Amino acid sequence: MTPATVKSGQPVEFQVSAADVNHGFGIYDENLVLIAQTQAMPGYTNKLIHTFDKPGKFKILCLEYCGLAHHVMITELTVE
Amino acid sequence: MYPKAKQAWLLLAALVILALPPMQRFLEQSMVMHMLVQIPALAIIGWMIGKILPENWKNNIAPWNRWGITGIALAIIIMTYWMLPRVQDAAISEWPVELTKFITVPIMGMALGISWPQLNPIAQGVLKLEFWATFMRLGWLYLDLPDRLCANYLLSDQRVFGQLLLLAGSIWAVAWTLRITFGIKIINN
Amino acid sequence: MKTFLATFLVVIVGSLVLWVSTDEGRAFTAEEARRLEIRETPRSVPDWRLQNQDAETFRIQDWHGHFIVVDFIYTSCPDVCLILSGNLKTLQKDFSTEEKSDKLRFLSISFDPEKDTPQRLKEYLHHFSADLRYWMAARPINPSQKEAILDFFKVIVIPDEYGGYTHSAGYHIINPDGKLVAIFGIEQTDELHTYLNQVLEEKENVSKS
Amino acid sequence: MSTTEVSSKIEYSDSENRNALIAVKSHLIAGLLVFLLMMLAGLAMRAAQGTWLEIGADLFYQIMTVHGAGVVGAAMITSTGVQWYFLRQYVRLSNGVFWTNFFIFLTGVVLILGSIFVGKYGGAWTFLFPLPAISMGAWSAGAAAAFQLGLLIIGVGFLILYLDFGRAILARYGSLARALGLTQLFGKEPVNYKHPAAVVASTMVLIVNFMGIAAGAVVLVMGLVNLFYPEFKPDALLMKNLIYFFGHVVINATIYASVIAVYELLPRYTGRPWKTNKPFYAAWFAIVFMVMGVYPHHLLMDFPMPTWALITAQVLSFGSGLPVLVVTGYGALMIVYRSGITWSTSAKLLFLSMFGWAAGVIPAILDAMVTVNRTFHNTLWVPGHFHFYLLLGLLPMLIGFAYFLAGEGDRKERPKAVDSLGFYAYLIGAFMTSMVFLASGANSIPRRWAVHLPEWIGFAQAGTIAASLVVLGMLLFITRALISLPGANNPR
Repeated sequence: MTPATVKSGQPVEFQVSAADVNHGFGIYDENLVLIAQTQAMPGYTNKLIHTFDKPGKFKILCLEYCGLAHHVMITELTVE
Repeated sequence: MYPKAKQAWLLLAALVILALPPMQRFLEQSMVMHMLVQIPALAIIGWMIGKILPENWKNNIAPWNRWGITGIALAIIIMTYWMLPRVQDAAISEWPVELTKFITVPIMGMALGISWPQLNPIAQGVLKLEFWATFMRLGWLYLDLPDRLCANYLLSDQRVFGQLLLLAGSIWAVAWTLRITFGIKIINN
Repeated sequence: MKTFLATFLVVIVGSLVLWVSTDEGRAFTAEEARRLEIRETPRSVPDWRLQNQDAETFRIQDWHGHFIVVDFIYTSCPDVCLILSGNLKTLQKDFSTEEKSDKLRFLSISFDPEKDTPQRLKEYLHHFSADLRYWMAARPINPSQKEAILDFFKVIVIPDEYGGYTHSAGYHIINPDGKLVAIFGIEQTDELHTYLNQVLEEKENVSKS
Repeated sequence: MSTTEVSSKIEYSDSENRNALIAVKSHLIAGLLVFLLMMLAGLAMRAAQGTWLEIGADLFYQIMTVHGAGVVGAAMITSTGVQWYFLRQYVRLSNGVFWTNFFIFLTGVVLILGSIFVGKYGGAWTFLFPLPAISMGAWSAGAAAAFQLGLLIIGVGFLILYLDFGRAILARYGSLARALGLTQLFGKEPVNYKHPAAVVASTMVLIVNFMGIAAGAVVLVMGLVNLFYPEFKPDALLMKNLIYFFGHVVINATIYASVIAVYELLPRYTGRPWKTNKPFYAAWFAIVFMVMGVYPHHLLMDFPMPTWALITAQVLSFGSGLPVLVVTGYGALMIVYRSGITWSTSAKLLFLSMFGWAAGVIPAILDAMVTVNRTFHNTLWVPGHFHFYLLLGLLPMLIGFAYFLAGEGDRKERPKAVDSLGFYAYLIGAFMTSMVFLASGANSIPRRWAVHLPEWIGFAQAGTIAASLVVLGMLLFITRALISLPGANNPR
């Protein structure tokens, strides 16, 4: 995901798509609370607009079963 | 109603007209005409020939075709065969294959015509749903495939054919639903 | 019992027919069928005379001892041929080392000889910045020969609704013995690349030993 | 067919009845056994998530796949057993067709089991395109094909059975509309209080499942084509729509088929008839469309979906389940109220099912709201809502029917201690299982994760304990069913 850092207080547009199979794109805050999500689907780009109200390290987790590596699809997002 | 002999001549004439080279070329120049006009026409001719077959012929066939299953199996196999894209192509470029088409497709129609009424209603239902699903599947396939299936037809032609199949399938589905839920008859199937 | 027998027979014979007519379930379209057929039974290419971009007569025999990649084109083609020959250009670049390009030749045959004069064929090659030593464009010299060539390769050409043509798009490989040995589709450029690498390597080893 | 027709029961020969009883019992025993095995699979998954059991990710997802497919299959085959048992009393059904479906079903099950445990297919029972084709080497195209072929075969079996239902219903009532009571609802015929509820419910199930199977027949074959012909790439969103339509309809219909047991059995236990009326017909008519229209609430997080479809789905989700639930729940309360009913295990279970169904609606509606769905979609909230429905709504109906068939109602006996133990272990376990799932979902824990983050393990362990209770209860139920079902005579 580029960039891996976004600013808080202003809307961020995530353009979510998938190259292989269906995935889910769930944004979790530092307390592991799900705050926004969309589906990631081959052939489509889902636009998710979210405004982070505070800075911190957020996690992106896969929220659609996508195969044996489903539970290791975790990445980080820094909000400044 | 014409007498049987006259009907037989009419059907034979229809078959010959369809087989005339200019007619052939005209009906085979596009996928839609080929699949939705020529082949159904051949099948219908076969169906009607089946109706006017002499009674003793039918009686001789009957023990080999109880409940209509032999005929239906034959019809399904012929149908599957003519759904192969390469066979469609071959029919256009090789005359023996074309001849096979003019023989087997009417036979398919005949087999269906004779066997369908004898078939168990539940088997009829399963087949009808399968035929319907095949319309939808093929229609979808033709619309979505990036490449041409038949070397003799244009991609745009394939797309139109796909749309027509989906349209026909949809109409069929609506008619069927209306009929089974409310007893409204639009078409007789 | 009779019914059972008859149904059994119909199903068995029918399945057999379907099995055979799809080459054991491997080819459902005419395109797949021609690729499979060539792979299993390579055929010697007849010695046609063609006219190339320099208006010279060219015979496929002239390139005996080389691997030849043949594609079929018409120069006013707006799409598929551009991709076809565009890929040839990439291939030529990839196999440009002297020894390899000496074993590998490209031939673009036009199936629209009325319009495609040598002049236009030359422009076509220039468009792809072709290395003319190894890549030739040519047209059949008369209609009956055009038919013979298309029939041999089982290339089907049909007019489209814009005054152009839709046609079988592929790469036809003729081996150094003058036999048509393989056909790759336009979408199989990676496979074609691997194949060429392999056969050229083999040939090299044979000539060394 | 006079309009004042009194619903008389169909007469069958003794041998037909004997054979039918064996068939129904086979459906029940097979179905309940599969349920038990699937509960064990569920328990294993919860234990793995709670770090109490070591399972590799590949095996976990295979178990997950078999759990999903198995429960849906068991729900279908068992509820069909219930439905057929009662429907055949009002329309003439064929034993042969019923058995045919059963054996086709078993064939499909063998294929599916083979695909999962031999072919290592782990693409979830939803076979969400294009996952079956893209496994990153975990399973072969053949395994994925066997799985989808298995589902397709099962679909054909049920199609055959529903065609027999349709034929029989049409033979007796002329049109499905009349069987659904629409002619009475819209005043074309006087209301007939004896119009059998079993026929109304069966007609609804027949219509929606027919549509579901039709969608399945198309989408499964498209998936198969893609497996062997990858150049064909159908639209992923369209495939998703069809798959969810198929899956949602098929699993939903099981509860509408099983509720027939409530209509038929509560009157026996209370001695009061179940009277059909206009609200009853209206509710069942509405549910035909609702069950088919609500599936897009699975797609609220697919932003390219047309807005109208999502709005329709959301509106229908609020109402879906309610109509039939209200008429059934109200009817059940009225029929039981001051009736001096004997609270046999069967009656208790049937009454519990009303509660489970009613309460199960709440989490379902919550999840179907767009704002909530944003943070609940594909979390454990979703399994929470359907475990509630299935464990506390559907299964009590099925097990209650099994007790009835085992002859409990005939003997008018009080439940044995072991039955009571089973009942309460099951009740508490099922309630806890569902609540732990719901709580996990509310805490953002995603569904279908083989390994849980450290923060989530406590929930999974609580879930494991709950699931063990369910298994204990079910084990007792099954033992009882296996002991007393096979020899039991047809209840009077």
